[in-house]
Amino acid sequence: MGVREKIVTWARMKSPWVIHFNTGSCNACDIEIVDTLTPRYDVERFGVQLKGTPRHADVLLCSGPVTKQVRDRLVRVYEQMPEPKFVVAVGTCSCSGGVFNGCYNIHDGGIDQIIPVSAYIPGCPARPEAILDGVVKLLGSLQAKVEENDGTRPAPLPFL
Amino acid sequence: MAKVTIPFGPQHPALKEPERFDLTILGERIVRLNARLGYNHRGIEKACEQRSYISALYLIERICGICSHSHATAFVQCVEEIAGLEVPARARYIRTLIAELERMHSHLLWLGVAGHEIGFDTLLMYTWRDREVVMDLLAALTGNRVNYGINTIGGVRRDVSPEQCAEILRGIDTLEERTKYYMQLATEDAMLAERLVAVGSLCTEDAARLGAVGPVARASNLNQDVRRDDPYAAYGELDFKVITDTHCDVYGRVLVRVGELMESCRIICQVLSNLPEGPIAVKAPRKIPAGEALTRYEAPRGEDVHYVRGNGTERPERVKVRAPTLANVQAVSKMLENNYLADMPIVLAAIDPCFSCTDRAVVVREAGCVEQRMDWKALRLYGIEWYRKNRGIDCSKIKLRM
Amino acid sequence: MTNEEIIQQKIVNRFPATEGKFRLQRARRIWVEVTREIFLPLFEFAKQELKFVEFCTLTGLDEGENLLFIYHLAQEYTGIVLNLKVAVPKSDPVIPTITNFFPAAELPERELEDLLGAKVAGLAPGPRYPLPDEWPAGDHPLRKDWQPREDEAKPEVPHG
Amino acid sequence: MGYALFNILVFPGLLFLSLFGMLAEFADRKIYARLQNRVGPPWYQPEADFIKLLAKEEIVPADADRAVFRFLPVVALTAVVCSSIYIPLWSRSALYSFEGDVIVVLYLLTLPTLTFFLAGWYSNSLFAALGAVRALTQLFAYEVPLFMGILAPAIVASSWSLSGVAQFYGAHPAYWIFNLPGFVVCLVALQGKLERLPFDIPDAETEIVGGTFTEYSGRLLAFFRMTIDVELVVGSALLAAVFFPFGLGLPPVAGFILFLGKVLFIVTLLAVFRTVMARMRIDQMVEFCWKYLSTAALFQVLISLAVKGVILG
Repeated sequence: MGVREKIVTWARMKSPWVIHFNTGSCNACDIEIVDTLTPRYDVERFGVQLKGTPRHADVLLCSGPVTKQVRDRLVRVYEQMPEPKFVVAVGTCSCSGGVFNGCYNIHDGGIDQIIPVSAYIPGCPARPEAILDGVVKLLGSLQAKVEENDGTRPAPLPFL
Repeated sequence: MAKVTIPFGPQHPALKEPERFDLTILGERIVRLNARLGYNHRGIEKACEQRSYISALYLIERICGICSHSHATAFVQCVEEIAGLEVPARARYIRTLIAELERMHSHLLWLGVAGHEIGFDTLLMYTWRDREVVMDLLAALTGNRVNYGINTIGGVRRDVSPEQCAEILRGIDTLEERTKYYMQLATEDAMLAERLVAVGSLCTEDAARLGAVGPVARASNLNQDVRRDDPYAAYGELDFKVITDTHCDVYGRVLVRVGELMESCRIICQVLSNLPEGPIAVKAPRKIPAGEALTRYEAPRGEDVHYVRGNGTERPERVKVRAPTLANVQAVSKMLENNYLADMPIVLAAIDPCFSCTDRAVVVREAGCVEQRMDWKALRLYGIEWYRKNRGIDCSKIKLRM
Repeated sequence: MTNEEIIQQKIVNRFPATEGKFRLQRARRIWVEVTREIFLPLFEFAKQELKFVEFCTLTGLDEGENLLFIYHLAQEYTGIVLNLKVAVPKSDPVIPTITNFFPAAELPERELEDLLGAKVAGLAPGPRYPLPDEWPAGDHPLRKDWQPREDEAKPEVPHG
Repeated sequence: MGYALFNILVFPGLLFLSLFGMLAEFADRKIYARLQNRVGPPWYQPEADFIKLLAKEEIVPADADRAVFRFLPVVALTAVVCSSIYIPLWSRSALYSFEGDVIVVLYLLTLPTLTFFLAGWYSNSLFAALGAVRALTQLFAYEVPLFMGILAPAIVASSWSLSGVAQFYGAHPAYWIFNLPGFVVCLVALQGKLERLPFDIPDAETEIVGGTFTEYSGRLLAFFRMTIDVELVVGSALLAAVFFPFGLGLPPVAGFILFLGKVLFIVTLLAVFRTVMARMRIDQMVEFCWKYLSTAALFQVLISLAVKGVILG
């Protein structure tokens, strides 16, 4: 595994920029996501920054079941994000549709029916510690993924 | 100067929830705004009709994460009124205690979000750090930081032990002193005043005509508060001041909310000092008799109206929820007239919108196979066509890697 | 003679047709059934003379053979809520709009049109609320007899 | 020839400035976080961000002009790095100095703002265009006070080259007291140039999503962010050179440490400003700059003329 891949993986693990999209949630999970930015949990220690545009973001934090109307927007935001991108489903609703499973205006089964999801954080609402743990585990899995397919190159490295 | 229409949402850093505002601006001034809500619409009211009262209560609490106790208490009071249950005094006092704690955590949260909207992130960090005190108290009392689930039909699920009372009083002292700091900050900080004075102004007549509720109305000098006019839970036996303000703009709303924070501290001390002894719940029948009831509740954002109709079975026949944001959102276009684009986030945030409350309605979906009408590609083309026709955005060029 | 009875007396004097239709359930709650013909004049009378200036909300429900609309109006300081119940046959579910009295009633009335299939005479056209745009026109989910249709195919995950 | 290349690329040039820029960004974010009693990012955060962005996919919007879209970050970066050559970092004279290099440095520092405007305009997105227009409006507001603030000491030193100014104030340091109002004016105007919080209107996250850089990602965004970091360092170095001319005669090592100290002091000042201020609206900003900042700069120029006429007589 070349030195360059090691450095790039280290950089990807150390600065995951996050964008938050509320796809119809009851915003309990949203206030817990914003709570991780505040002094008590301070997610900036891990280099995580909340970014405004999908172009700047690596990790898409989704909260809430996908309502019918928000579905197209979710796909568009997901498509606008540059590779390598990850999706984290925060809260029971986005993991599996949660308590709103069966309501007619949502897509049952949560976010992974619409876009591929890398990490699930259960909880109603997911506690800030759980969200922190989820993001750190997501980054850990990235590290493991790079190590275990040593021979092949994990992602195209356009820059050099 | 050409008029430009800016899509504001449904995904936008200023909005915590998906809703869509199309702003037509001339240079930097907002000319017209039309709102397209319904993104948060999940179908809770009809879903309640398929559930028993207890599981409907579980769903009603998930309408909105920040004011879950408001919806739960309003719904439970409706059902108790229909069933004619006499809720013990201690339960009513505990409900008031949790209601005021929720009001404090909601107002502190709003103060931080307002600071974030005008680029003053330090206020967000400070207020949310202090809010952790309230969250810890709520977690100790009810077991969960948000979506407390303390209510049950006929009373309250958990009792408040004396040590918890002492803990709450200690927490309230620190919060009271921090709120004094925020009151002093709100009144003296020149930068804050410059960005908030005469922004999103809503005069008294407009506030009354457009049906503004809660802090938005009280900041426009409308002296209305459901806790005093139509007392519920233990508010009849408590004395508290209704904070009003004559600024009629976002600055006034900041003052009203910080004032209410002080009031909540006083109310909590009163509730804890004369907490009556006795049972905390009364046995509720599974089948609620036929009847209907309407309750009004003073949620942190305004007046929250619940209408429940029972038909003798153990399932409600109709549940209607009117959240405070539904009333306030219609005043936003009035507030935004000839304001600047830069004011849009703070004016919208000033009504403390909770669109999760506003869009909730209907139905159950049984499994069953029906012939297939629209496949993924057809739905996508329909979406692109619809966008070109309605929004003038051509997204057919977005390549979908199948 | 409590306030509620005074208000009831005033309404009965003005509209004798509402004689037996009153129900004073508890303090500060007045329920009255009204026919569609005398609804608007009574509404105006309540707002102008009786000072019911706060429009709480507008509930619509399906009572089997006809649709029932309940207008909840509140007085400012006394907190008394007047609930006007207007039953309308399903054959022509038309009710006059009250946006000229309360402009804020626009969204609740649009909600009625969307969910119950009522027709509000005089309501200005505008974006539909709260159903998504691609929701088929004839479907009114709040009707008791409404069956969810399973027409959309399960949208498979676009990529990966 | 080789020595000049070394200067451009390595020492006071690209490598040193980018590393120092990242150190300055780390200091800024750490102080900002500590003042909000948060823990704040680790020291290697800017480096990690930079490398990660280099390895990310680069999306160029379909209807944006491909060549210009990719070329702008390079223009911005070169402009800022070149301007560092004329600034006397720690010895009395800069590497290259000629009569009139004050003007050259100031205009080289204006180039990045123009490239931000072009970047916003060319990325053909609504929010970026709005951010671009705001960047230009802001440019007109803070440009004049900044120029007057920098030129006032030059008038007293009666020389148009930064090294000349540094030498004059090195010779008789007592005069730098008269430049204090100028320092305050330049510090405030610098925030406009660097688009920092009270004046970060072009990329106001909550109003216009990403501002001028909404459509940028990957390598291009990495270069733009590095430009902003380097501009932070070069701007502070310019202020330090003009307004804090003491200790210029020291031996190279001690002089270099003093230079680092001066720049980090200015960066700390900027970080404190960023913590305590809310964002101004564009009309308030323009009004503030023309009403108060320009008059203060004019007042500073008058002082300089008075000092020149009376004392140097």
